[in-house]
Amino acid sequence: MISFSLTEEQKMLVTAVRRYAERELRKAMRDADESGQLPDNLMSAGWELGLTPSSIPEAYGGFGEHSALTGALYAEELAWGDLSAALNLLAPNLLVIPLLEYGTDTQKETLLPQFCDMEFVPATAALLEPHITFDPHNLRTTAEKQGDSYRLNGKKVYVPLAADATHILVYADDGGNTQAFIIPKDTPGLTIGEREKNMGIKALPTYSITLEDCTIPAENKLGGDAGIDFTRLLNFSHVALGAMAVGIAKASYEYAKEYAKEREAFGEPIASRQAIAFMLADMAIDIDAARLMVWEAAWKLDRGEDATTEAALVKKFTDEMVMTVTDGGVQVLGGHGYIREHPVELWFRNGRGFATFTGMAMV
Amino acid sequence: MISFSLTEEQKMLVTAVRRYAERELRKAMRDADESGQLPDNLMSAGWELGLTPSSIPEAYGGFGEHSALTGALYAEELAWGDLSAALNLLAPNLLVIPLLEYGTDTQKETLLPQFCDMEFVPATAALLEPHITFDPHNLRTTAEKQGDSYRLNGKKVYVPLAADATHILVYADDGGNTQAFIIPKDTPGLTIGEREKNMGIKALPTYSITLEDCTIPAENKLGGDAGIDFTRLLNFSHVALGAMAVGIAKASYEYAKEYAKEREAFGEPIASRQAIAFMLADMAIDIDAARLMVWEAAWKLDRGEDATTEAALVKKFTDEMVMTVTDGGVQVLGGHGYIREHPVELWFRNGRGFATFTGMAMV
Amino acid sequence: MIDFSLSDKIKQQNMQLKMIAEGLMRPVSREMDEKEHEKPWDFINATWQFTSMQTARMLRKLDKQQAGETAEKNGKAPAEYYMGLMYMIEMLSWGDAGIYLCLPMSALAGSAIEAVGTVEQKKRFLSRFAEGEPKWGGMAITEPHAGSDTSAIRTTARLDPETNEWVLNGEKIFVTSGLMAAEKSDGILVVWATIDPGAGRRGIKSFVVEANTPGMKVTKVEHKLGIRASDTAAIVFEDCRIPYDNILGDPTVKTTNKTKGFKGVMKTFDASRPLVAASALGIARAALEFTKDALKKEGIDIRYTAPRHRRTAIENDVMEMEAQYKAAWLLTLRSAWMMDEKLPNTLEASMAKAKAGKAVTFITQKAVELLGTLGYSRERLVEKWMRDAKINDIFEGTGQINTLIVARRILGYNRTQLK
Amino acid sequence: MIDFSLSDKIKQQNMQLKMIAEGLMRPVSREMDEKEHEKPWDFINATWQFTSMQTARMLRKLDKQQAGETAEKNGKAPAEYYMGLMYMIEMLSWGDAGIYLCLPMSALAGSAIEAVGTVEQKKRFLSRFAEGEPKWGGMAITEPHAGSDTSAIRTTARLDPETNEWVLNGEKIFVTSGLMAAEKSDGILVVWATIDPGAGRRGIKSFVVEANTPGMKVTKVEHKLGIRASDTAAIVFEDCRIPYDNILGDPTVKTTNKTKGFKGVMKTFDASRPLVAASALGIARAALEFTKDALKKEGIDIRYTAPRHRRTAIENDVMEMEAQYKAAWLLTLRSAWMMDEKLPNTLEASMAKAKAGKAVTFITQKAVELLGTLGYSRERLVEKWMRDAKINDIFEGTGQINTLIVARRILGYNRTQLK
Repeated sequence: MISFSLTEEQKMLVTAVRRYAERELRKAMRDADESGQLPDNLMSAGWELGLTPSSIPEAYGGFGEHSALTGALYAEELAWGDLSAALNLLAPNLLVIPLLEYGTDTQKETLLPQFCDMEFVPATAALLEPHITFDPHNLRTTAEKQGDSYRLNGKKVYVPLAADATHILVYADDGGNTQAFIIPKDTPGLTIGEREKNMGIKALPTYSITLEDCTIPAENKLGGDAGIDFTRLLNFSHVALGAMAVGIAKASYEYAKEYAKEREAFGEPIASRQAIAFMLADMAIDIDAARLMVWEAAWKLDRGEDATTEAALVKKFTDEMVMTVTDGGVQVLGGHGYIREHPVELWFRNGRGFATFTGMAMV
Repeated sequence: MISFSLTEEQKMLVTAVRRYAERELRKAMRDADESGQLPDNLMSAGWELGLTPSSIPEAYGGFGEHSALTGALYAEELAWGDLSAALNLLAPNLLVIPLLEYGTDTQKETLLPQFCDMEFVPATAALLEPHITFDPHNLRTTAEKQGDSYRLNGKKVYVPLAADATHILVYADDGGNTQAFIIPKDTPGLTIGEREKNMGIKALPTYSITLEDCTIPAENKLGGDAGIDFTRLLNFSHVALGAMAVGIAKASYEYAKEYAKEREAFGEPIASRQAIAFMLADMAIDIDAARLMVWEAAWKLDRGEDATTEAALVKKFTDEMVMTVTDGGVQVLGGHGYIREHPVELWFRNGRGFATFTGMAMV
Repeated sequence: MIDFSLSDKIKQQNMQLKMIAEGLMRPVSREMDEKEHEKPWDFINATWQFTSMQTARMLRKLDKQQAGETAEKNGKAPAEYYMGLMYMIEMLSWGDAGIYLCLPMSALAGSAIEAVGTVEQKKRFLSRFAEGEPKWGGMAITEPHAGSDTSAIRTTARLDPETNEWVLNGEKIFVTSGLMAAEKSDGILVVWATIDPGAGRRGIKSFVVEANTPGMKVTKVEHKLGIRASDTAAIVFEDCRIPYDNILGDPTVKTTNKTKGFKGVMKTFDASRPLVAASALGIARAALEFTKDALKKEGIDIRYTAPRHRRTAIENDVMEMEAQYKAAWLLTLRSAWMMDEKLPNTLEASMAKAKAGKAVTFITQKAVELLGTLGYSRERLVEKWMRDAKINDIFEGTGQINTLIVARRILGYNRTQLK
Repeated sequence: MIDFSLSDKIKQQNMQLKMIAEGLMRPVSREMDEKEHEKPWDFINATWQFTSMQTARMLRKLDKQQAGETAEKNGKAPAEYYMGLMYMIEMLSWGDAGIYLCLPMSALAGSAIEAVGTVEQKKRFLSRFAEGEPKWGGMAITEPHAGSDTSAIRTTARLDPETNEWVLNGEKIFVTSGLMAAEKSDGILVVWATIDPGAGRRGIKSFVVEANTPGMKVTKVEHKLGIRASDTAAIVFEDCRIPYDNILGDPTVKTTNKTKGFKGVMKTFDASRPLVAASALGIARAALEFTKDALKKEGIDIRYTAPRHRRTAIENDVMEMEAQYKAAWLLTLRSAWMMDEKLPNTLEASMAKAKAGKAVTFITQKAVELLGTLGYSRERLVEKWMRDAKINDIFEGTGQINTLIVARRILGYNRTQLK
């Protein structure tokens, strides 16, 4: 039966994450963006929320089940706090979720327990490639099977935490299908490039990586011979990023709304003019709509159903929505929105990234 | 040197056409839409303006030169008056302009003089075909050369005045290129279908036509062996329809603006609310922009330059603009806009057609 | 727990209604559009069986309540009441939005009476909807000089102390099913009028006028852009006398700012806006399905996962239509769920209505565009759906009014702070 | 006759400016963005040659006029004066919009003085822009508490009768080139202040303050989203004394409603808005060209005549960008032409500004989107253009303010009728 109620557990989780977002992430956000660095203790404080372990079954040391819907709830809150921090904190999910969904028993047993410890362990995945006609279903990075091993070649970009990650899950074309390969740190043939410079998510360290005849044992192919259903994994990513887009948009909308109520022009708060008020109303409507779309897709994924259409629509709608809303946030503040004293310009820079961030988060 | 001034001649012409549009077309518009019939004398009164003959050189009995820019000026005014009537009155242009541009001497000498008389002579062209994936550059109607004749096969729709036209200029695929063929009334193999029923332009008689081994002499191919540059002809059509879209949009905008100033709600004219006022302002801006785009493309065509990009952008922009504006016109009037006592719903129905009317007008 | 699965009850209802839509609505869609002001009698007679039974059930329940046989509180709705209603309206509008509006029932008049009428009033006015020939109810609010501005109502209701009757004078327009309710059946109208022209909003009351009451006259049935099967009437009241007891709710003019009566009326919008949104989305779904089917016939399947440099413009347009549909639909679903959960939903109902109105106009207009000559032709239904659709951005508060309500709610502004 | 062809003069100017843009602007674009608050000295020194010469020419003309040697009327512009200016600004902004704003010249301060200053004032304040080291002028209008609402200015100018000096007190923000004009060169600022705080709009006058006048202090140089090469300063005036003759225009408070001084100031927007629009469109063109080139490298050419079912979504997006660009550009062209033709253009200038601001934000944001990782990267300039672009929807009146002006004009409403 149709319902929009969160479970009690979900409510508690959301409250805890929101508190962290408000007290920790928001405070660190601006400095982190300017300096390009998240404060040291921020990730450990976030890790204590137990988000990743809560997706991992007890058998592997965790204390829960993977749920895209619950993930969407906390991803929104984290991104509302700060997107760089959210992407950083959830980077291990880029390995963990695919493992949970498709890992062989051995892969799960070997890799999952380390993510159930008290300490944040950096791990990541590499999907994006440096060309305009990037197509996740037709990758240029290739994996060739040679006897008991795979040889990978190609170039990836926007790989979060690549320099520190213990493992990078590299997506590559394997005979016409996109498959995933677990590449441990320091594997010969894997070169981590310079840290990238981007318009937004400046506090998140991302890197290009190069694979030159990077050879790994065949058992490092995620899911073994069966491999993965890449489309389904990508759907998880669309949901995660969609939820984050909602979080950012909400942040900008809330800030603009409060500003518009305080700021006076021509003798009245600017919010009392329809041009501004309607802009805010449209923001509110599309943010709510986007969130519900994220929920529906996540709900379907959690039931094991095909949610490809839903996820594609989530991506289309949220990419556009977050840009419109964060642009509107700057616009409502006018000249003040253009100054780096207010956070709206930061959300605006981050907002434009979502159309590009394909595969950079997963819940 | 850049200028936006009309010549004195153009100003006079515009004034005359506007007077006709205001006094004759506007008065007939609603009844014509409901009854599906334009009053008998309307076309003859319009024909007296001499619009078509003014494009035909003296050598063929006319008194001017073909100018897409001047054509755009009068097309806008006519459509402002009534679109059905405008398309009806200018239907002969669908044959005349292609003749002027590409006709052989014989073709011009034979056909043009009849359009310089005092009486309206129906002529038309057939481009559209009845499938969603219609592509004017890849027609399904074919023309096959067989010795000294061409044999045409295919189905066309939205052919204005087909039942009465002395000649139909049929566009068909001629070995991979779109070429035009002059088909006289009553040619065997040409069947005029039932009059079509459309959402808008209800006063304009349009027909489907069928060509079954419809055979014509080779000299009926427009331009003879050299044929036509179809893209250029289509550009003329995009300009004509773009200008008409501007005319319709302007009509709806003006009506909505006056209504909004008169209509009171909550103690003030609704125009004094930003939501309505900004809608009107956006309409005004896009109408002006569209007109200037039409002018630029027409100006380029008149210079004999390639205006394919400009014309394509005109089509894209005006198709969208006229729909947004005419929808807004209904919206401003609210419930009253939905009633057939006000003209905005008529313009709304006509407005949605522009994306479809490809090739149905030419100046 | 967040859940998007349909209950069996609604699934079954959907199946039944789809048969009605396909069997009794779609086949006469075009005819009812072309022959404006004729009525789809097969549909009316078939659905009357259903609506009259429902009214009878409601009245029986009322009797039981009076007799103290049930502990159920007055007006308590069963589980998924609004959800079911919403799905019903969506499916019937998918069938034909104009014909759906011909559904023989007390409609908005009934809702108003159910919401604020006394038990005696409910029986007196609604029992006719449980028996006999099909009947209609209508709501007369709008006046020629004022659209969304209900506080500017000029129709007066003067109490004649001698006869203890209300005397109505004024003119109403845009009364949905007004002709059927006022003259062509033994129906009823709920008429908004002021009992104190100087009191503004506070003087406005609603009154029940029975069909063919002397002094009430349908002066015009509008010719419209769309929803032509439904009559939209102008009605004039000239010294139209009705019994004192036909007033709904409190007959006094409140002097406090708490304009409870008026607020009660506005409250009905919280319930009706999700339903109007659902109607809009029924049309949108029809257009979307038709478009996708037509494209499929031409070999065009929407490739949802194709990147932008492979996806065609037409595929992209269809995805945008679907995304807007989905967005509006989920907002509507939420607002109906909140009604059932008895959560305050003024904000969410207006969000749904504003978004659905926009979405359906966009989707149907785009459908006509994408389908080219097929879309523009009156041989198919798409162009009709586009015309029908537009009413959804207009009635039950235009898109602008609903956006204004959303804006006021999120800003915490009243109607003075945000005009 | 309607004509879209460029005069030889403008063609030649375009060629020269393109060299400057490519040679002195683009190569340092990224550096000037990253090292916020540094200055592009090569560009400044090179263009100073040009701007100072122009000022010198203007002053010579002034001398001639005074000597009665020329019949030319004061302020009469040569043919295509604004058109030339517009093309100049477009090309320089195509080079780099932030660096363009560093152009050493009297800028808006100069325009104000030229428009309403006496001959003596022009010589006294503007001759410095004809010689020596590069200098800047600036315009100080906005205050912390008020954005677009110029009538709410609180900075005061009190006349000290003893010394016959104006004493300025107040705070200004968002002064473009404020640091360069007020402290880092021998420049000037034009400051808006009220001589009668009770008089509203009518009390507002403009005053020239020379660089480093005691009591004037730059308190902050803003850190911005974009146009970082240009300094945007906050300036405080504390008992800042300037000579009586530094007031521009009429020193009395008009009591009539004809607020000529204020209107004169508003009039300068008619000239400046097309120019700001042109700047916006320079950025838009840069982004559009880059996008098309990048796509071409990947084998994607825009097929303008392909129907929607063949055209890809990316081609469709680029066409939409081009259409919006073209629409805004032609509106801008028209508004500049009207300036040269001395036709009233308040409506058209605001149309151009509103449309250009929207177009450039759309185009640059879309460019970043279409280019994916390439667009989002700080290794290329597209993301910078997107940041630079946004200011165009904000300064010289936000998109909202300009739309409001358009709305008032088309409706014939004043600021009370349409707030």
